[in-house]
Amino acid sequence: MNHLPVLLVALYLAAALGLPLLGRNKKFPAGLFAVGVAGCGLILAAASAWHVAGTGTYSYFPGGHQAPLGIEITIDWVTVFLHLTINLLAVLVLIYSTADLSRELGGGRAKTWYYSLFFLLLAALNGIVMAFDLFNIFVFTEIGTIAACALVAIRPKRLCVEAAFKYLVLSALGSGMVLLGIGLLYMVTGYLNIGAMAQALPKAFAMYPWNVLVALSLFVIGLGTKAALFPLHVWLPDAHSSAPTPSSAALSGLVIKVYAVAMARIIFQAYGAELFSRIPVPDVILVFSTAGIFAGSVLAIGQTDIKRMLAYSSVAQIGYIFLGFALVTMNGIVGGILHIFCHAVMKSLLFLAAGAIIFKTGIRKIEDLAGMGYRMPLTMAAFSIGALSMVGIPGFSGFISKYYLAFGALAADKPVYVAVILLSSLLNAVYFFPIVVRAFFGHKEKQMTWDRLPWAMTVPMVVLAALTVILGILPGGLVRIAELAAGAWLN
Amino acid sequence: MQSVVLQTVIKLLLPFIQVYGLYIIFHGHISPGGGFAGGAVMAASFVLFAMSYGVGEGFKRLPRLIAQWLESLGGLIYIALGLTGILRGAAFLTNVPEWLGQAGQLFSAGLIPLLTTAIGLKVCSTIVTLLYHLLEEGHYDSQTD
Amino acid sequence: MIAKLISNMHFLTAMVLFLIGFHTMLTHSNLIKKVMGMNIMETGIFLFFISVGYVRGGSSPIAVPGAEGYINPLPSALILTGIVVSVSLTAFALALIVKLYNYYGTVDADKIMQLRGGEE
Amino acid sequence: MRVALTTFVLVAIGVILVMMVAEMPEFGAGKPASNEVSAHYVKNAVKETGASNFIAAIILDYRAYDTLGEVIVLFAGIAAVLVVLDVHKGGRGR
Repeated sequence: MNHLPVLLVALYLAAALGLPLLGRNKKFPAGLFAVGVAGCGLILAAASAWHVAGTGTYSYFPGGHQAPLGIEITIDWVTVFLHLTINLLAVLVLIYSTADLSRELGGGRAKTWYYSLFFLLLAALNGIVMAFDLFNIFVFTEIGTIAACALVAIRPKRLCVEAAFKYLVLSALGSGMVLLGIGLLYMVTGYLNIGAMAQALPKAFAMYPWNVLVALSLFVIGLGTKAALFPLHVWLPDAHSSAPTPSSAALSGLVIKVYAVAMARIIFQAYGAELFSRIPVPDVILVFSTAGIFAGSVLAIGQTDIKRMLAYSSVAQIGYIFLGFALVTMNGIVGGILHIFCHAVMKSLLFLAAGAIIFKTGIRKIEDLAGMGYRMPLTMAAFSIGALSMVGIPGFSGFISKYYLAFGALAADKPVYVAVILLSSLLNAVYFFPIVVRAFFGHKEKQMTWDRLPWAMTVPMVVLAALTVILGILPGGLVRIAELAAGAWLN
Repeated sequence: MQSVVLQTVIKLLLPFIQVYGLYIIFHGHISPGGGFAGGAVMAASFVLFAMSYGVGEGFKRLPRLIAQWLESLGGLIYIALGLTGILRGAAFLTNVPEWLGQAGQLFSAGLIPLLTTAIGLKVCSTIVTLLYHLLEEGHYDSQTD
Repeated sequence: MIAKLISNMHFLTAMVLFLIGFHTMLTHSNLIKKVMGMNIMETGIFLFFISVGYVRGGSSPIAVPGAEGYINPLPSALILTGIVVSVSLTAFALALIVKLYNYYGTVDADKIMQLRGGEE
Repeated sequence: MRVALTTFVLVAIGVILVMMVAEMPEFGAGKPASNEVSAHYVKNAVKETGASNFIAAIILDYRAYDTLGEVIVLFAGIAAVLVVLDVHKGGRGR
């Protein structure tokens, strides 16, 4: 039995609880401490991945009681993949935040609270992806919801309060639905453990079809609200664009996807792909995700604020992930899982670059970005790499996931979705290329100057940009993990 | 709401409420109740005090510093008790089989009473802090009435 | 069907409460009412869980000598968690409403949208 | 228009829920929700955990990890409230 994944959650929780106490000392370096803790988290996640690679996947029972009695935590390849993604992104975003936060929050005690809430969010995300018990998923989802809303509301602008309230109300609606869904399933099966439930469900479905179906739709709607699946995305643009930059990067890059993974885990592992094929749920999700891909892209084209544009683009990108999952083919799920990582990296990169521009110049309007490539060449280069990857140009990581998604669509015998992916890539190009082109060829200024950003802002951007390029050229290892992860879901 | 009758009655009631809260917390594993219920009863005593004497007085009785310590300590104790499971070679949050004792007695059930106490601490301080801050926000004070 | 509905009255009531809360949350523009709707909805869910756990003739889940049978303790334990979650959500929502009122001078969502106009 | 739409959606959801209730297992029958798991709790909880309150045994022993989450939810709630009240201390209309 290996304790590393639980220790990961315990570490973040202890850090979150301890920070307000340590932060009472005015000289306490909260930012440094936060980066250190997240670094430890990344090391734990890597060690856990190493262990799984060596000895295979396993289940962990906190409390020491076996599965249907106690809670089960599963450490499979999906968990490993997401743990690595979450903790890697967390370290980079936290490094960035040490430079950015004093401007966004205006100093004071807010900074320690910010890191405390960030750790609560990280603990929740790490907990959700490894939970193998419906109620455990619910509990960690709630921690994540409250922490995420607080991370939006923490900026001293009245807009943020409003965005956070909208986010909170819709999330609460979603969690109520998830809880009711759990109740309905518990009523007909008597289990909360996903594995035990998978065995009891076929019989329950024969006896109480309505209960099982209503529970399924409640899960899809409830977790879909939190994951910003298309018609339920209304909270996302406000929340993600008004939050402080590090929060935006974490919320767009990680949070919405973790809920998508939770939904996929319930659907694939509790309901099972076999039950799935008898009810046309995947087709419904496919329709909504396609609508989301187009609506998000079209709405993003119309935006004038850069962070808002990126937020709408997230609506489109979460559509790809759902599209991949709902294709229910090996390559499709691999594409969806890969897209979680690729989008996390490139969307964080874009948000951090946009935040760096706002930090330095205060410019948020897209039309004012002309000539920015001469004033902040490094930032704009990073932004361009993210944008190219977002469009899906070969050689960048965004291409790899779209490639697998397209193959998944072909394998599922639904070539329409290949056209969807191609068309939406064109739409992505429509809103990303003008920014890049105008920034470098806008000819507003001829004088080339260096960015002069704090190193804490440049390092994460450079690392993320390098990751985007490297994984675009050498995706082998990542694809291998994603294939192992998808294999666990399909049978 | 500053009336002598109210203040006197509440002053008389407070010890009983608090003892009852402690009773519920410590008997959580043998009778109905537990950390959540007991913590809420304990918190009710503080909130009653603040509502009759004003939030300012309330903060004097339970300073923010102490409230914050209790706040974090409740969770930290819980995690630390969980980690003892790992130290003993079992899973996270495993109960101690040697301490189970005789069911129905106060000192039984291994880690459960300790966890209940941690939860009681946490719930009490949370509710008190929450209501104090919300009351303070609404400028609810006995002077303004 | 009607007989079944009457015998399952508790479930029906829970669903009705859920719907009332749901409706309040989605349609009322008053923010306080939204929060009240949230609480009603969660109360409905709690009632549902507790009813699921009921076993006819069972006594409360405390081990006492001579008890015939007990109700299912698991849903009650789960709802303890549910209540705490609901408390936290409500507290946070109320704090946000206090601040929204400070900023906009109203707790009406439509008016706030108007006042907000085209900010950022 | 909005009222009509919401009423329609509500009625649709209501009909589905009522049909579901009509099909649900009978209230108080103890099946299928109360299966061997709850039987195990009732039978063995006192022996295995030493607590005669089954609910305490469940939340603090069998499902203690959930309760850790619960404590943390409380902490998250209070942290969020304190942050919001503290950060937005200023006046109106910003």
